[in-house]
Amino acid sequence: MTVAVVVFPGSNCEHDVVYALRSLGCEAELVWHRDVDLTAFDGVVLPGGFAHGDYLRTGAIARFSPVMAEVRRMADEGAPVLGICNGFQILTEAGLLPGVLLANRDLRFICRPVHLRVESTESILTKMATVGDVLEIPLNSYEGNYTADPAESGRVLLTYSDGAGKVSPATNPNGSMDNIAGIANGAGNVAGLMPHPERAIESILGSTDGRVLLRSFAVSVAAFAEGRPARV
Amino acid sequence: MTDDEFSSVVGLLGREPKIAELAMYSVMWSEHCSYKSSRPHLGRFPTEAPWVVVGPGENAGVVDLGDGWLAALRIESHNHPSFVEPYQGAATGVGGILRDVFTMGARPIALWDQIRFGHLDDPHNRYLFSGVVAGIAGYGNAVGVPTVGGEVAFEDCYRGNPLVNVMCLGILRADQLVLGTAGEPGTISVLLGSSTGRDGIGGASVLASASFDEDSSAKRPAVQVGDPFQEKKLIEACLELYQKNLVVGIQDLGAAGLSCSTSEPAARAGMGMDVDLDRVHVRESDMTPGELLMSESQERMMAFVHPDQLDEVLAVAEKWEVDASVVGEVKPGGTLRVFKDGNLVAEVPASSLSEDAPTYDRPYSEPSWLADLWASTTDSSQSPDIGTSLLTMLGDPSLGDPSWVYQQYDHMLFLNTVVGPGDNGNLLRIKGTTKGLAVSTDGNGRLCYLDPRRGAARLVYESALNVAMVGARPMAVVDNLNFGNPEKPEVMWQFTETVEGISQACESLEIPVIGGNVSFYNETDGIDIYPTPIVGMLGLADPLPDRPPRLEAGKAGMDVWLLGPRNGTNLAGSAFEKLVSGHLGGRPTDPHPSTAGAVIGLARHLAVQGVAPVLHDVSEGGLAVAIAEICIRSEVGAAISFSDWHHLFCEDPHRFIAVAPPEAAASIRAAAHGSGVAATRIGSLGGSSIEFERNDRIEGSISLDAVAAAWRGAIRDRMDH
Amino acid sequence: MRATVHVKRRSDIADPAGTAVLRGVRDLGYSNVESVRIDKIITLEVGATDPARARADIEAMCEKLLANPVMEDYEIVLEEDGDTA
Amino acid sequence: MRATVHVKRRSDIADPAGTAVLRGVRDLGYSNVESVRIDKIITLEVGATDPARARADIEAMCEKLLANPVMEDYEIVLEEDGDTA
Ligand SMILES: Nc1ncnc2c1ncn2[C@@H]1O[C@H](COP(=O)(O)OP(=O)(O)O)[C@@H](O)[C@H]1O
Ligand SMILES: [Mg+2]
Repeated sequence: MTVAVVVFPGSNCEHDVVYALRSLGCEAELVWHRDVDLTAFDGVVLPGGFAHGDYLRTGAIARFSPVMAEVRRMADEGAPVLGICNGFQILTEAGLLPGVLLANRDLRFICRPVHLRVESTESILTKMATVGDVLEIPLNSYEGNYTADPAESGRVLLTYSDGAGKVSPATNPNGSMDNIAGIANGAGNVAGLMPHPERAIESILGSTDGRVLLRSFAVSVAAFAEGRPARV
Repeated sequence: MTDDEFSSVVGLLGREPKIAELAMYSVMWSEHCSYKSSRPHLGRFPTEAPWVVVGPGENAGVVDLGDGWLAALRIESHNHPSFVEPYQGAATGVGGILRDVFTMGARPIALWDQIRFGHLDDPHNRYLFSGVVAGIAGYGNAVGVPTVGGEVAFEDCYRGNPLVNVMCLGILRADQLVLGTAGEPGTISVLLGSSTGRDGIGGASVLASASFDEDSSAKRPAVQVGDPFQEKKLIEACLELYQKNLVVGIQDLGAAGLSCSTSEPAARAGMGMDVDLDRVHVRESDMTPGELLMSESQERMMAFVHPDQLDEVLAVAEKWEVDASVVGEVKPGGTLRVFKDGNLVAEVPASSLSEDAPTYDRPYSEPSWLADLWASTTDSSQSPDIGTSLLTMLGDPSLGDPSWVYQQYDHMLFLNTVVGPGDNGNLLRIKGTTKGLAVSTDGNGRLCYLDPRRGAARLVYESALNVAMVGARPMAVVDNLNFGNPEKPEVMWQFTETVEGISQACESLEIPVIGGNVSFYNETDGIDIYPTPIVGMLGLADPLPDRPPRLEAGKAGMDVWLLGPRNGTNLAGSAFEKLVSGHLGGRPTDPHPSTAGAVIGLARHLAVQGVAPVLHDVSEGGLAVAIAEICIRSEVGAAISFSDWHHLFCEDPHRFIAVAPPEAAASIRAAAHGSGVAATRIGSLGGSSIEFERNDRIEGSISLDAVAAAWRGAIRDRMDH
Repeated sequence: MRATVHVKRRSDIADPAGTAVLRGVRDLGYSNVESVRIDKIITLEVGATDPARARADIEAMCEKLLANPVMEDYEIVLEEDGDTA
Repeated sequence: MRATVHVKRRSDIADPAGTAVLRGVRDLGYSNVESVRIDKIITLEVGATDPARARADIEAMCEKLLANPVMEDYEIVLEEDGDTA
């Protein structure tokens, strides 16, 4: 079982994601955005960064990269698909997740650890966590302000909270609707979040709270790999 | 270009220069490119050590970290462009410093920014400050290189002339080192990256080599716009070229663009080159040869490649979606020939552009006002209110919490940042090894104004101490010398004194200077900035300490130790004098080389042994501010005893604080004794206020909440009103 | 042929940049400014093609790339060469 | 009264966003698109005032805040209430 980590021109967290997944025992490989065949993979991560410079709108151009047809196919087949930060933005642009990510309320880039409250465990990103868990994970984005039509905002996985798990306007770093930090589609196999779990996997770097999320993803990939027909 | 310089060109060529030739000489011989005022003095720096692989003169300095790893380091200023257009000026500064580092074959792994402005109460300074920070963030974050530290300071002298210095660190395997040489005859020059437009024509000569005055807007060249996306692709493409051994040499296009990136590599190889301007990929169709040669369009590199490998090089460029054009060929004989529309538009000795630039041994003399300044003191017999003074100081943007700045920078990318911004020095691990790299950048314009030699030397010691406090051995210095108008003898004197101070301190610590940058003409309407050298120090920690000291690691019940000389009373140039007394004068204390060495060694020992969870140097603001910073970050109060209030605010060098549990007392005393450094237990952590006691009487007490609020709001409240 | 696409943020979607500029102009003393919105205008030069085809192409580009229907509307204006300054 | 300010990057200034979008559009198969530029359009609603005064105010706002004179030109269009859709 291997995870494809997609590299768009302008991606920059791809090596960090591979490093983090491997350190959790999950095999991962970089895939260039012009590749059109992901049949060798059982899961995919769209990593953070600034795909295509984030020009026009974040994620807008990346969404048409050749690899995205395969990402869509995998999502349809039920494979775990995870978008982190810029990857989340690309998934919303592609319509694989609802909503959009606008510029932060204060129009400034935000790089700092934030507290997240786990709201649902029904997803490839949160299945190993417990509702109400509070995780400390770095946020690192300019366009992290999530907005959606409330009727279709998907399944909320994570919200911005304080250290005790209290969610309030005061704990909203960027203006996101209902403090939403991460969501999944109805089936739970496509998930996106703004904070970077791969930055919180070792205590020497400050926090290990990202492990439960990446482990959930790895376990989901393994389950999907087992359930699918043997490849040629 | 002066008349004399023009005559030299005529002498060199034996004829009047053509227009395009004149364009090339005027940018290459500008102050910014040729160092014509500073070169005679920079030879003073000690530059050698067994671990130096590449010293000053190349795009970046390179040192050996052992086990086949090298580090490349470089610092650069973008002061004038940032004043004209703060966002783009700072952004293109970041782009330029990155190119200097990946030109050497290194992957850039971290950036630092050293920025200085006029006071934030003036809306224009807020505009410049927020624009510069946004520009560094906008470029650095998007290009994908973390900005892990820096310094921000505010003084009136930077009002019309902000300082924006950026530093970049890269790492590489020893066999991937590339130099800026053109190679053998037959080598092909390939221009990679953005298309060439009229950006910044004459930027180097016009902007960075002259002063601002009333009509500087008329001199404005087209602003250069940074494209971090293009740079990111260029970095990845170049690193793939190096990895596949596809380049003979490579040179970035910075100031003086094509003129520099053709002539310098040819001169270094002792060769000439034919360049065809018709093949340059351009953004605007009607550019003259002079404009093409001078353009400072960003995100371009010139690679020198073997003809047999050209196709492979072009394939790598295409994969990364980087435009590439073959623009020239290396020729024997040392002549640079430039063609446009089939005509020979320039034919000059390649080396004459870089090596025959004039140098000026400009006159220098001690400023006439210096003696009076040294003699000027305030009456300090009266004890100030200690708590109020501390609040005033921590509430000043130069001493307050800089997180408003560094939280706009991605400082965590690559998963290397063990000690990030907001602490003493930074510590980055090198994954897959036992090694860590420690870095500190320091500047202090006031001290250097009062005494440039002492001030500059103290910066070297301060940086070295910062690096030692995260467990590293200081190993190399880069410097950025920001000065006023070098045509004034007192500015040249400040400059030569600074070079002397840095040199002496580096010699005493046996640390080489491996690179630097000079920025002159930092003046507005005839008023020069304080002489403001910035020192960047690199240190190696091997092995990486697993729990390096942190400011937030203090706990109630721990002892507070002062290590180093403890009875200084000199307040000259201190933050206390500036912010509380409103005075600038006196002469700062001379650093003491052997004490410096001992204190630095002790700090490193304590960090490596893990004896003290918190180490913090005593620098701007003195002991009182250093203690307050620990208390705020550790969220605990302190009780500190003192005998003379001057000791609390004095900024004398070679001192640091250690905070440790009482059980560690014997080890700390023993280590200090072994190093010959005085160790004094000055108090302990606990409670919810900071109390200063003399003869068992509390003479100043202030609640931690008040102190923390002042510190946190110093920048934030002024920017987010 | 030149196509100008005016990409407008839908009014129910927050406009942090517009809000910030509104605050900025009021700070400058222009208290009678009631609202500010910031939109994009994208100008494309398109090689010779018939206007109907061009409009269809531009519309397709808008639907796919130039605008995001979740938050934006768009308006296309086509100009023949030379029609404009 | 409504004021529309069209803020345009000066033509000698590089436009990385336009360049990236041009590549994106071409990748989508629209190879006859020759150039793309992206500018801003700022719409201000201004409370009752006379047109001359309003224009002077808006011009001052452009110089100070709305446009960056080092890199951008601007064009102001004033509309009386109700003039426009
Ligand atoms: N412009 C900046 N960019 C990034 N980090 C900064 C900046 N200014 C200050 N910092 C960080 O904040 C911390 C405190 O800065 P400073 O007060 O200058 O520390 P010190 O006095 O110990 O040198 C440092 O760790 C520094 O890296
Ligand atoms: Mg400092």
